[in-house]
Amino acid sequence: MIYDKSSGKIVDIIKNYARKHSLWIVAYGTGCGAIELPPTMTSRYDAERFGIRGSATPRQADVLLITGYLAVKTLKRVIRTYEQMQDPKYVIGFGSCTINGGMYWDSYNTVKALDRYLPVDVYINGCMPRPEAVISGFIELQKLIEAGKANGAKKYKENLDWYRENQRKVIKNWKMPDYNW
Amino acid sequence: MREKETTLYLGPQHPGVTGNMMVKLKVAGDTVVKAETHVGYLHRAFEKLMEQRTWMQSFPIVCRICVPEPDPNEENLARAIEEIEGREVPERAKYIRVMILELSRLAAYMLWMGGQAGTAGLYTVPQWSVGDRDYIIDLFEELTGGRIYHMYIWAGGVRRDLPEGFADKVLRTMDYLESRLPEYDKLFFENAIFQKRAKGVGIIDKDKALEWGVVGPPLRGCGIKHDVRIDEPYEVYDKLDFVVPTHEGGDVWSRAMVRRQEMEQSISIIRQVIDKMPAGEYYNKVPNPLNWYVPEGDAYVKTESARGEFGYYAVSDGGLKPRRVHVRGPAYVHGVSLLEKILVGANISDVAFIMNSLGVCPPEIER
Amino acid sequence: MKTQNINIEKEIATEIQNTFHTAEVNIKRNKRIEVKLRNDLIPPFLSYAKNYLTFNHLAHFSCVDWIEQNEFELVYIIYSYEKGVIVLAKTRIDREKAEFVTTRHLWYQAETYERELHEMFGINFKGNDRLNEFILEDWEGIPPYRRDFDTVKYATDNFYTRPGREDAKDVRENVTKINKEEIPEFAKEYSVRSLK
Amino acid sequence: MNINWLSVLGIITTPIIAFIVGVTYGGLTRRITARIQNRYGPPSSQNLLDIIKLYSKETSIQHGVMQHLGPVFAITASITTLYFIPVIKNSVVFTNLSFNGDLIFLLYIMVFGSLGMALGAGQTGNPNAAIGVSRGLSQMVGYEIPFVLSLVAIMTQFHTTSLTDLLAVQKHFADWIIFQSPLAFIAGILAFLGMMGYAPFDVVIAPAEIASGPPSEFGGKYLALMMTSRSIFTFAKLVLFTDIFLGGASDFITLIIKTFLLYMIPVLTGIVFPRFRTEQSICFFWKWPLVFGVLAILVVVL
Repeated sequence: MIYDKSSGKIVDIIKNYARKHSLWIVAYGTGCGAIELPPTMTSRYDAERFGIRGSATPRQADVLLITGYLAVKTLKRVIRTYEQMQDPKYVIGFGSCTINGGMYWDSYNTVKALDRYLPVDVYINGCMPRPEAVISGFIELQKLIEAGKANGAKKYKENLDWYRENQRKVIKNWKMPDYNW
Repeated sequence: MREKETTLYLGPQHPGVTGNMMVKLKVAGDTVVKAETHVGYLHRAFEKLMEQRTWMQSFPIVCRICVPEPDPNEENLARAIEEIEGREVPERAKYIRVMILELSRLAAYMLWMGGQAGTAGLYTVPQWSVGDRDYIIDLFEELTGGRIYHMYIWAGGVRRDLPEGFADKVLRTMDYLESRLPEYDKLFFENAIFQKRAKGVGIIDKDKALEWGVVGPPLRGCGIKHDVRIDEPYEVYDKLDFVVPTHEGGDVWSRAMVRRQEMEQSISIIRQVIDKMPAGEYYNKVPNPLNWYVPEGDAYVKTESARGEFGYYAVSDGGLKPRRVHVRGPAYVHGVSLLEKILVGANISDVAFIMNSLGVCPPEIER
Repeated sequence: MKTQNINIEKEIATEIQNTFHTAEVNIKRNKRIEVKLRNDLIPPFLSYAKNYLTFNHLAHFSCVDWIEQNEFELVYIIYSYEKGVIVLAKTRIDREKAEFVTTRHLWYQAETYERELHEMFGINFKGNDRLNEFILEDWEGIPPYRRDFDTVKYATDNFYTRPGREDAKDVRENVTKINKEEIPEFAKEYSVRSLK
Repeated sequence: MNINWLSVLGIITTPIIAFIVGVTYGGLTRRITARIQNRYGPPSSQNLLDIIKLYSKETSIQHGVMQHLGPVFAITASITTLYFIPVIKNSVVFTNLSFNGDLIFLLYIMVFGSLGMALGAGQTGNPNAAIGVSRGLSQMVGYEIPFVLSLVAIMTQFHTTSLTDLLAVQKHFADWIIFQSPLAFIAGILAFLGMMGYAPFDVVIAPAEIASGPPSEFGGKYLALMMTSRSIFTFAKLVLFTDIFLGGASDFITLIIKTFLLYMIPVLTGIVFPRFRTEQSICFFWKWPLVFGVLAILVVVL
């Protein structure tokens, strides 16, 4: 590397600043929380002020917003979507049902604790969380990014076996490509 | 010459689909040859969960069946219980229920307008209409305490009375929304390119519409005047003065026009309701919710939601908990069998556009 | 319920009774007629109702599990836009060997309802060739909407439940009782954060 | 060897200026759009931050050589296009490489970037990208024809194929080609709307239909390169149209004012119109812009 230590630090600061102020959400409304995203993104709450905007495909996105309960069928797609995203990537769990199952605690088709299957960086609680809560969750994520603590993707890579074991326990027919990046 | 067919997956992760579902398309060139809908990504087994909970505990569950418009669900479950029990509802509660239902219809239409314009690529309309929808959401919040899920309509009435000065606020909001409608007309409904795209697209055959189980605005967009509010008036709809707009053509454009005109009707209904609302109790005395046995029997009740007939078939075995509550969402037919039929022959640019005009809402398909 | 004008309902009920002698017809209230039929009479009844009595809208098709009698009750809810009346056509089938015939040829959308009931109750509709996976994915075991399927047990067996939900009566108190076993160190973050 | 150091300076600084101006225009556009949409909007530096973030992302997807080369082609084409356009009138530094016949050369080189992108997107194997590419190419056929007609009309009228000569013709306000040849301007500006890819002609990226089209498999650095190229290319096109129709600019302030006003035409159109279908878009270009282009030539010839 041609940088010395101090210039490397400056580059890091610029990088983190840009990452913090440009969070692209992958457009995947996985649950009923997706209904509070239009108000968050549009004229009343205007999340674009913070550099938050949607992106059409997972390849371009930074943030995977799990908007609510995950049915087993969706979990498989969500894992695939998450693995297609490029580092650095973050996961936000949105709503009580991602934390402990919420009101679907006894449903046979929804997973109860999201962080067993995907590395969650920030949880937003509530059913449903208000747009203000969503924005505050994003600001929390921005703080973590600035401090360099939003390292869910790293955690996922290091403990892939544990996550895979949990995922395979729920998803019966596992036909997925390897995660090797 | 036969063009090469490719398979295109629209969803579940796709910005165009409404909610979380997938349409598997076989495409030749730009034309859809075969469409197959795949649902189940939002299945939470509500009907099973209701069998585990008491009748009153089911209210927080049913409103989550349809996210853009939860109130018809509460209304249906409440009316189902009332019909099985033969319970009467005070007059004031009926008026309040109609007001809530119409407000939620209006909110759902605002959201639909955003979605329809968004799939057409006009991103200014969603910004405006979803912002305006928030005025209605604020009313809900003041009345019920929740922005999206209200759990407001209960068997035997409604949960609380209107707060002081609420009626004035509703009227003011209605005035504001009415003043906004001409701007939406200018920007969206009278837009030459929108008309060009919407006319003649996604046509539902008028002769087949009834047999295919088409309901709501898509049915009225075929020129068939059927609406649960006039066919089988519930609550106080028979005492109110409103027309049910219809439009010939059966395409995306006529569905849009039907909804546009219904927005005006909803505003007028809300004004009438506030004008005519009697004083009195807002609920009848009900048993202890934890010890509420509903007598044996069954009932099919239906409500006109923003997407069409919303039906509940509820069966009680005389116990604390429902024996079975089976939900018939309007999107159940629109989103699966109808969509598969009318997408054939459509241009791939129009797939999301047509889906939006039918008001497909996946959570009520799989529940 | 108040006494209401039920002339048209009486007419329809008499007509049905005259055509299907074994049917048990009763008027539940205005605009609701209940018809109980032997299960082999359901297809002729539905096609008769659709073609002669103008009941051309299949509003709903449901199934109720009467496990005590070891029977499924199938309920066709059909509506006539002309007459404004709903008929609930009910029949019972055996629960162990759950089989019925399709009505897809009468109403195209019946296919969707049949797919759901096949998946959720395990009823086999003869003549419907599209009874494939609909809502669930890779489901094994008994169909979930049958009453002998225990969803609470399935959920606790198959999914990790975060501690604090064992007793839903006082969640606040229970949330503080964190179960520390079997959670690896890096995954503890959210289990422990709630304590602070 | 006699090296003109001022020209070298121009060659080094032009892409940088183009990038900065293009990115800022992008950010300003988002802000202006936001204001029309009743909201506050992101800061003007938002596009720059987005690009920096995308450059700092890891890139781990490999679909083949063309995927790498696609964005590189695009950025090469943008910078090359820029080099053959005199940015500032009569300036030694910013005349760059313009030569006699550069208009014809520009017609070719402007297409090169899209073709490179098409090859790159085609390699990714994503059906949405393939559909987006085919849409892009067919729409390009649509708007290139009126554009060429408009340029041919101007070339015939002024008997030159050099941008520098065209700039020399437009000495005073009244001499601007927009006034001398309004029909050609109308054809040109309608083609320009298609070139910029804002609504109603955004069929290529159409998120609700084909999930952002050609770039749908491109993330991180690829996308950053594409956004950079897009910023530079936007500026290049704006300068080109300013040079041809609006009399060019003799200093940077005039340049900024003229290009910004020109840029607002597609942006503001995009805010109030929905998207055409692909075939409707092509039909549009082959109707009125084509008529105006042919008329412009007829007027000149007769």
